[in-house]
Amino acid sequence: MDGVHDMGGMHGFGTVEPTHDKPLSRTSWRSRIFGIELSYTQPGGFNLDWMRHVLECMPPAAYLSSDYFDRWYWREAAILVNAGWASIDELTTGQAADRPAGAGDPMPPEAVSALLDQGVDSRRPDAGTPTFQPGDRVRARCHSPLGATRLPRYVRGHVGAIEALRGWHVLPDASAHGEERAEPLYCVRFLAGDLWDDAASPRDLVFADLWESYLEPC
Amino acid sequence: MDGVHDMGGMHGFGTVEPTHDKPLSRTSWRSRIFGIELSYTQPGGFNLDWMRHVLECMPPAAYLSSDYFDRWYWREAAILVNAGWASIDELTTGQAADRPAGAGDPMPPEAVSALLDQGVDSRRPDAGTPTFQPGDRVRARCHSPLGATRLPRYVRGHVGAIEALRGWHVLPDASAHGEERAEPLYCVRFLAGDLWDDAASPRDLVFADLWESYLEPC
Amino acid sequence: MTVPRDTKKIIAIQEELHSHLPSDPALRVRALESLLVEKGLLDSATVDRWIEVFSEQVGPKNGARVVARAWVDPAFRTRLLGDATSAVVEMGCPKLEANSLVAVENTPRQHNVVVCTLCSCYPWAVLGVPPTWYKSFEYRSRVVREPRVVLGEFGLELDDDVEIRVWDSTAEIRYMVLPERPPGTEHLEEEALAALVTRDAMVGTAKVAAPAAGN
Amino acid sequence: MTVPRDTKKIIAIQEELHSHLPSDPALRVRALESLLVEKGLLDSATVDRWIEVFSEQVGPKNGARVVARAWVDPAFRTRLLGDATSAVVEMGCPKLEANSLVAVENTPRQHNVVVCTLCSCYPWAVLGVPPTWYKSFEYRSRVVREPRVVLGEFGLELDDDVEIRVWDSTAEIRYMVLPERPPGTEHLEEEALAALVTRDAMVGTAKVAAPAAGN
Repeated sequence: MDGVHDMGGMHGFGTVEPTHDKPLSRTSWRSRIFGIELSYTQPGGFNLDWMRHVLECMPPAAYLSSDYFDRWYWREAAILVNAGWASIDELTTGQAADRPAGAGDPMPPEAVSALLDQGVDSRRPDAGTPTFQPGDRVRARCHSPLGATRLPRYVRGHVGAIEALRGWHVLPDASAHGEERAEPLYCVRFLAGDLWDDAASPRDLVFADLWESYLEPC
Repeated sequence: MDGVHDMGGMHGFGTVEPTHDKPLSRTSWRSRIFGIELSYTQPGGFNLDWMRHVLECMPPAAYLSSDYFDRWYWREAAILVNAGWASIDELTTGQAADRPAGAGDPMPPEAVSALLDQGVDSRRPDAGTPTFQPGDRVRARCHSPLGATRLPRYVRGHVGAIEALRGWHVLPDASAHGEERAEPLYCVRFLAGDLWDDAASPRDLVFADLWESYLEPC
Repeated sequence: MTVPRDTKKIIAIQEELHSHLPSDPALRVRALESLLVEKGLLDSATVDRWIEVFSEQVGPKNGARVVARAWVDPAFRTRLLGDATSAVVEMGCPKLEANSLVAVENTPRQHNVVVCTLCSCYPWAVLGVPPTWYKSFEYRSRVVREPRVVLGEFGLELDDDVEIRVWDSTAEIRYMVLPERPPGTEHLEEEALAALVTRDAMVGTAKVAAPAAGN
Repeated sequence: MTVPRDTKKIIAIQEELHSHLPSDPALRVRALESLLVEKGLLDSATVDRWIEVFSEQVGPKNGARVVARAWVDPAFRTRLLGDATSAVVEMGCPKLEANSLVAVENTPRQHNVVVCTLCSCYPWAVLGVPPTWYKSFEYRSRVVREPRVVLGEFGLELDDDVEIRVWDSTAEIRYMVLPERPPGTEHLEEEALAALVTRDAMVGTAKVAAPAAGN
């Protein structure tokens, strides 16, 4: 999706201000939404690709003017409304009109340790021979669906070289929309001078991890 | 400049709402800033390319959340501050600490008719043979300086055909930054299917007027 | 005088202005006008005059007269499609930014629509001040990518085999659409025809409707 | 259950939510938590537990221990650069999203820096919750395009002949930088070395400073 979230190389943003952040606390709303996201039962199950995409679908002005953790709030709210698990009225009042059927029990505190140990994993078993080998020159496709993708705009159409094969991973473009499909994932190396016509140090490198269907031989 | 102003093809914006606008009125702030822009003496003279670029340089979140005519205000304020013709204090209070030297007299109401008749004109005399002819295939360069340009991002890297030569016109990339330079300007025809991998009607056409230095043969 | 025209500096100035000035645009614009007048850079009577001109003299009625003339006068139509800049001046339109006006003609097989994706360039000389929707991010972002869907939002459904031609006003060339003359208007005079022509039809987000039965 | 996952629908829902819900995030988040608890979708004690875990257990101290070990133990360094996922688990780090962790090593001629231009992916398992600057639009937009200027804003000036390698976390691969061991630390034990290693050095926006004289 060609959205404002796809920030690589965008002009107009100012100086980076190194920040001194407050630690998480039980009472701050930022910490609460952080913990909620890791804990609540999501319709259709926890799906990071869908979660990222829902966040990308915020109104562009709101995306750019809201706090990082507030964007998490808007994501969770939209996920619930989309599935019919909450209404705008319920979100406003905080009072439930009904309970979603078949959601099961919420995640208990004891489950946290197991999640810390296991984590989420997008790797899948190898299912064929990858098309590209390290060293191959590839061009990132001009692929920008109205939907999830993890092909950043700033590499599209540009030529790089395969740096490494990362194994087979679930393809976000499909997974976000409810279909699981795995593909070889490659680390692709781009020369700064090939990406930016105004690169101050054209020999610097930018690496991105890109799925096989994002790439074409060249 | 890769800014949020470069909107062609961006996702995330909703339905177009056909509007019924109020007519201009002497008292509304939108009408006033409209009239001010056409009337006030600008440092260095009226330069549409610079004016557009200054507007593009708004903070991206502000650009996306402000009213069209309010963006004009921010442009005029930035133009004045940049030239040292006004300070933030003066803009806040509306009270002048001093008068810019050598600005001359302001434009009188009688001058409006002449401007209506003459207008602004970016055309310049032919100064050589244009590189391209109607029918030639060209590729839009991946040109995105930190500065003014009128090469939209959605055509960059894509192939089109010269539809027509528009004559020699002042190049905005130079003019905005204070240097006048003219180049052949071409109308370039792109197939929707070449611009968008998800075009619903790939045989539709998009035309853009592009300067010679934006294009390369292909 | 030499004015600095540096992008990084302007970005920094814009950020600073946004963090210091009040949020209400009406307040800010009023202060700006007083300031410019005090500084000797602006005559408020000139502002009034521009508002008057664009309220009374410059607007889509100009374009509508041009379209109607092209419908009834084949020689004028040829001049308009060949050199719109001269043709509209001949009709008494102002020049403004339209020193390079191009008229693009709709046919049963081709539909034209105009946009400015980078800002909001618009043929003021023939259409006046652009409507808010023309300047909206929704229109600017989407009409080059999904013109049929956007036109549908205006209530304009085109057959699949009609070619859509989107004109992005990236330079100082300005575009106006010469719409098709609707059926059932053979008996109408030029002035009555002009009354049928809407602003949207000259931008390309509408067709000109035939007059209602009985008119 | 089958959940609709349509982009146009989500865009419309997001717009509707933004126009109806109150602006104060603290209010909204409190209402969301009550609602989820009432609906039987959330246990607030689990929220507390996550906050506790990320306050006490998961943070840049984990990564610092990994770095110090790699500095003193060449065999571990080799394992870390070959398979960082296993190496950090060996050091007692959690897995979280780091099922595919990659460590990239700074040298006198190569400097690595990590970003996520599309959102804010970050190696939580070794570094905890990312700092606000890492999630900022300024950092995400600029570090892939003008890394030297951005590093300069962190006070890190690199020689012109040092190659900068920017790692954009576009997939579920997570990156941590193995910084250079600073000179004058030959006498330090692993624990003292770990105390020198900052979060920013493991993201690549800083180097590890030598201990101040007298330490």
